Amino acid sequence: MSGWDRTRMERTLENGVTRRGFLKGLALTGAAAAAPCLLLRALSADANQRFGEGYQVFRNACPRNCYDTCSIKSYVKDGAVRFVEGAPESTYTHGGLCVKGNSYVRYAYSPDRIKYPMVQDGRGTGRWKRISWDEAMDRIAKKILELKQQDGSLLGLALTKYSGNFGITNYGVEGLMSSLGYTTRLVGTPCWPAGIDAQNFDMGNMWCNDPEDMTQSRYIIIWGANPAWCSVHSMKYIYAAREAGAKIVVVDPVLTQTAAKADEFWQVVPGSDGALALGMCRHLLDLGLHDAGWLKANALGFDAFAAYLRENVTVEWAAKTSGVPAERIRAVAEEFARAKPATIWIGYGMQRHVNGGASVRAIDALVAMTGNIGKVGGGARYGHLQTWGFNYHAMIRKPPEGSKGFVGAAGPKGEFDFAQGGAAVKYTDRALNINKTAQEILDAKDPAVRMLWVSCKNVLSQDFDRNKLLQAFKKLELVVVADHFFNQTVEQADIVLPVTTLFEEWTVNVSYWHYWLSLNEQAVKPLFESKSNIEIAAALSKRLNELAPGSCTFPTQLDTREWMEKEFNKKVYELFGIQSWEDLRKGPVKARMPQAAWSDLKFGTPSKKYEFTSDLCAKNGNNALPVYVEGRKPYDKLRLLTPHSKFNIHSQFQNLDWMMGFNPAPVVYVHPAAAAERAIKDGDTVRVFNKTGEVRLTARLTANVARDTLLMYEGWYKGLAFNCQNLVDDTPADMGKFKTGAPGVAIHDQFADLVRA
Amino acid sequence: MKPSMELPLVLFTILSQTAVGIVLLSGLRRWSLAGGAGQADRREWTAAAALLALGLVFSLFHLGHPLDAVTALKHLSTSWLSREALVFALLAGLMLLAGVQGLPRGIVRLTVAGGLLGLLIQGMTYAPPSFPAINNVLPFVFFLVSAVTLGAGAASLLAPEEARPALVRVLIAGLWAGLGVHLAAPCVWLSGGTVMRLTGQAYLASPLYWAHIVIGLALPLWVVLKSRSIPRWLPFVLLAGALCGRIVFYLETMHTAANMGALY
Amino acid sequence: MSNIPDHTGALTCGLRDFFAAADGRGLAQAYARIAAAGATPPPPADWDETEYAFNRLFVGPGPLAAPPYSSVYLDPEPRLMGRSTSLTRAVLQAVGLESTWIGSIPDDHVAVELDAALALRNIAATTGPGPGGELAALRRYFVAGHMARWVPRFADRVLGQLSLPGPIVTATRKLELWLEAELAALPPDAGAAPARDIPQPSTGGDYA
Amino acid sequence: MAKRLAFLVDAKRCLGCFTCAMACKNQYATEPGVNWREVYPLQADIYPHHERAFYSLACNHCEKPACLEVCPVQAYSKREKDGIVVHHQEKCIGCGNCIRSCPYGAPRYNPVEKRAEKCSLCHERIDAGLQPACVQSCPVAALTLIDLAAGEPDNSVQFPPGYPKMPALNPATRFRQAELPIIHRREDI
Repeated sequence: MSGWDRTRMERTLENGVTRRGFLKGLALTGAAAAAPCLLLRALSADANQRFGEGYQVFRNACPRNCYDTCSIKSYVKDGAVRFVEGAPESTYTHGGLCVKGNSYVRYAYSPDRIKYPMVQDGRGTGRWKRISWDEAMDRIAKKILELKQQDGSLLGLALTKYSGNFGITNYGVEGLMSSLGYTTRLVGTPCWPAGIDAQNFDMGNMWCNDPEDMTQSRYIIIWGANPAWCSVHSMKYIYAAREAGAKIVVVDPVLTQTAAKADEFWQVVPGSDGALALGMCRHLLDLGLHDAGWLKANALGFDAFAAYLRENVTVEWAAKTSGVPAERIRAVAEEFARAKPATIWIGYGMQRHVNGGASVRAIDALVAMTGNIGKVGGGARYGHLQTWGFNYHAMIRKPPEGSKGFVGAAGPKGEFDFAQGGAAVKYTDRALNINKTAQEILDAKDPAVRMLWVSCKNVLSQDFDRNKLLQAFKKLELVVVADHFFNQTVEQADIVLPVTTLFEEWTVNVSYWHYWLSLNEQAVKPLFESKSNIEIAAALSKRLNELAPGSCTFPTQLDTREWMEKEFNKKVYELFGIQSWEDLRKGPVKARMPQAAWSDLKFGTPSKKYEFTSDLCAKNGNNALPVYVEGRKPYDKLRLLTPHSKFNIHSQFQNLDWMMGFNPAPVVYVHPAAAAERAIKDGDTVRVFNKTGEVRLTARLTANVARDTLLMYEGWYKGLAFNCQNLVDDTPADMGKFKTGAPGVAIHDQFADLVRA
Repeated sequence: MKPSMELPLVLFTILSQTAVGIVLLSGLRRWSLAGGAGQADRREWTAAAALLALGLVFSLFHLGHPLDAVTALKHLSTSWLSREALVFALLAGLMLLAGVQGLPRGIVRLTVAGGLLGLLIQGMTYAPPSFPAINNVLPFVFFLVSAVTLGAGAASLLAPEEARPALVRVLIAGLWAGLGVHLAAPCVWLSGGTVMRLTGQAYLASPLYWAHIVIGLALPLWVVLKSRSIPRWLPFVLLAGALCGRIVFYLETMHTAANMGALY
Repeated sequence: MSNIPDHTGALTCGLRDFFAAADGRGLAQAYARIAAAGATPPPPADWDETEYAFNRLFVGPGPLAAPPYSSVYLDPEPRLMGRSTSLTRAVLQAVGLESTWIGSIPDDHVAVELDAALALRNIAATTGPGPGGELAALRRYFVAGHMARWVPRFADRVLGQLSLPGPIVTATRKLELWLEAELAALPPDAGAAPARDIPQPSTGGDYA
Repeated sequence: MAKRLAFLVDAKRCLGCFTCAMACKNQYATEPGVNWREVYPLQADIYPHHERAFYSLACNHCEKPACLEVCPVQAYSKREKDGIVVHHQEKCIGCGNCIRSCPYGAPRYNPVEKRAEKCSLCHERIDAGLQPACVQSCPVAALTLIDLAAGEPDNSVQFPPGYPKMPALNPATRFRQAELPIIHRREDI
């Protein structure tokens, strides 16, 4: 092979300067000779500049359902993202992402991405045909019009969407539905609704302090949360507090990574958190360590609560119920009351129980009675939506003239339903409980749910009672799924639409935890034929209006950057202290809010006070007081917990080969004693089963779980059938309907047994 | 650290050690004897050169980029592997030269000394700190045993008739020594640190280890002791046994990195 | 078919259209073009099965059985928009061309590369090897140093699949033969050795 | 004065979150399964709680690197100015000698390139005044870059349990050891 050297040629080609020098004057000969070529064209004039030597840097934001909502800097070269970093401008993200965020390049450029609109000839058959966007939209539009004609309304069209992408413009999916008329919505949230309601009853809203103020806490109890895995960027504040002398206590059924970093860990009986908190309250009451002055000025109904404690609660009872020694309950309660400020981080895990809302209220009460609400470094931290004051331009859409819908009371459609309120309307959307998706689809009548639009959600991986879901899907005439990867839901779709990743669209992101605002710029062209959710909405609207003018009010053409701009308003600019969204190109900004939630102590409750006695709570079917509510009775031998892993967010990320490299397969953690009773050894394949279904996976023996508890992390592994939702039924939690439209779900009140497989 | 059989290296070390063994025994014999070299003597040396050359070719197959093999000579200052490559390449040349030229005394002595040096260097190449069990003189001892036993076996097919009785004695001594070393080593490792202990356990649990002990050492010893000769098929049995032993050496010797996060 | 270079470019175009096809109709039309360029088995009556299999192999939506991108075979890791994508783009840019799919479909899709090979051949025919043999060297690099390194592996991966419909087998075999012919058609000597005269980029870090 | 750059692995702070290992892959797009940085869980005889304490390890940039010494093609160099051991992959012929010889398993075999590769402490980033990708991304400063020429870090050790003790190589990595919380397990069972 004389005459040339591959390596040298490649190096020449990779360098813009040498490449241009290489062919000198000949460079444009190609254009003339390219006559028969179909996929090539003459280079546009600026191409050599675009093909620059350095990196272009773009601002992105992680849109996943995560506390941290990281601000990202993306480095682009040759039109492709080469690597990402955390934005150093955010003191929260602090220049670093997490294991998931660092896999984004792999995510966007995975050969497994869905590339084109495709149609499946028979769900689950794998007989896919590629279709054009026009054809896809045509098929979908015709089905929608058919439903409307046959049913007289569009209630036969259901939308299920949750947390796959929290970029604000992605609420255009809801916007699309609204601009079609009145549809059926799977409402609520499987995530955190019981706690949201609890905090609303107690304080009038869910509003947590700035997590960065934990550095000033003197005492931190992390209760049912695992930030070491699920909010890695919060850990530095907890460490800082600890180094400044604060004590860190972790309450959890599992010896989590967060527990391993604490001063003290309590392994608690799942679902007994309310009893434990009330036991601490009772002890403080007995010692007079409650903040009587604060309570008098800012609370309603403390006397009734005190009376309840005296009559119904003892520390010994709390110890017996929760499994935590009475002596520790007393000691930590006293330490907590004496340390000022002291805070409790209330995790979402601990409210995924039939008594989850009641437990959150009991913990809120403990924080409130020690006077820690409204203080920097204090607070009952759960989450907040204070920074979410966008226009929801993409979401808020008018129905077409003459649309018919559901007649009946309209509730909120989830915690992010910012379209709520306004003038009374004749019709509304039909609300079905997202946490009972399968049963609701099976039961829906007049009209039946005939078409399902799935967006930002992997129904068959994440919704409960998978077997029942498969039955429910059989009732559907058309299933449209918009997604990035070929997951279990796409397998059962009729039409799949490829969606852009964060690098390929404009949007804007905020967190439900920290106070930062991040711009998400389009860094690269959409790969293949992917479109953003709002572009999909526009394309469908275009076809609908061609077929039936006026049938959809969604614009038929749009620019994702313009739509991002339209989400901003004066209040957002003021809150974040910026003149224009363009300022965000210099980096994320933080809301100019007091660090402490409720710092003015003007609560959002009917009484404007902290309500130990909440009539609103009573009116919504619960107790007025934060009393103890019994947990779910076991229906099998062992408790089953299915929380978040560090390698994924729900069904996202774990499927990537890089992630599979670090975490190749799911496991179930079993206590050695429980394993011994069943002759199970570490590494054995086991079958975990209950009344809902079964899964097969590898057993790992660990004393990190109690002997009556099984632990497996949820997630979607590429090529593996594993799905923990085979074992999780749809039993509701006690609260959630008030603010999110549907009660939560008792994900951690599940039971199962296992045998060697 | 995923251990592998390293088949090209197995073949290279075994063949090169056989070649060195052949010339060592022949050279030592010539050292003590006067007189010219016969056809059989010369045949021995050219065969050794051929075996070594074959081994060197095999060794290329373990490189990711065999065409760049010559650059392996670049680091003679500290790399035992560079030295090994150089010495064995030179040895192949010397063996051939000696064979062609009728075993001139100077070249024979140089080759014998070079062969011993080669074994020593090879032993050093395979004694890095990452393998605590063999981070010592053992690789050299193993290789010397291979050289002597395989060399004596191979020589029995090639050497002149008068050299046979000496070869029998050498083989018996080599096999006794080999049995002793190879049986003792894993047992000694069992009382060492964690990685050494794991290595010992892995050896003793490996069928190939026992195949080496039986096929490569004990059985040949019994045959030779019983018959006081080296049957023509025995060298091939020796070779098969040695190959098993060398695979164990590459496959089962534990690397420190395989135990990261555990006690050492 | 023997190793006769595809003088008219008809086979190249047919193969390009086949691997770029969006649906069964496109596959059928491309197959007809391939057939026109040389004998092929008769086309199937129904293209559905071919289309399903084509999508399983090259399109999706599931993980691809044989991704048609060079970066998957040549780069240190199988991913899209890798180094090979940039290199193919650079070859095109060197002769003043770019993919009409630029930025959305990786430039190293087999169809784009077939088109690029066609363009390079046409340039060689009309412009010659270039004053210092640069164009010839570029073409030799692209065909022998790039396509020849991955197309056979791609073809193996396709042909290694079970129960492949006939047209895909035919097209893939034709692709292998096309490569052989194209390699054989390269000038016997690439002329001067331009590689030595190419100014080399500095090897410094990528950090501005 | 010449620096001696090193990783300080603070197991007391480390969450075992794998961010560092993935940040390395993000920066260098290493092949699936070829990881220059690994996060090793400590076994029960070192830390009693299963998968709750870790050492995040890449190359230790030894004072006397085994890889550099044994490499037959001089593909390794140790930078005078800061002690970073750099692997020059273009020189590597894939003999695997470094992989066999490094007691810490830092060099890895890339089956596609058929050459070894390893952490070169992001030396281009260092030269540009940046932190290594892994260090920059660690959310809790459990992995930091230190200069041993400026003195040993407080409360640190060179050879903690779970890490091969190789004084002759004098690896630069320093460790702080994990701590145990007070644990109250359930009393009801």
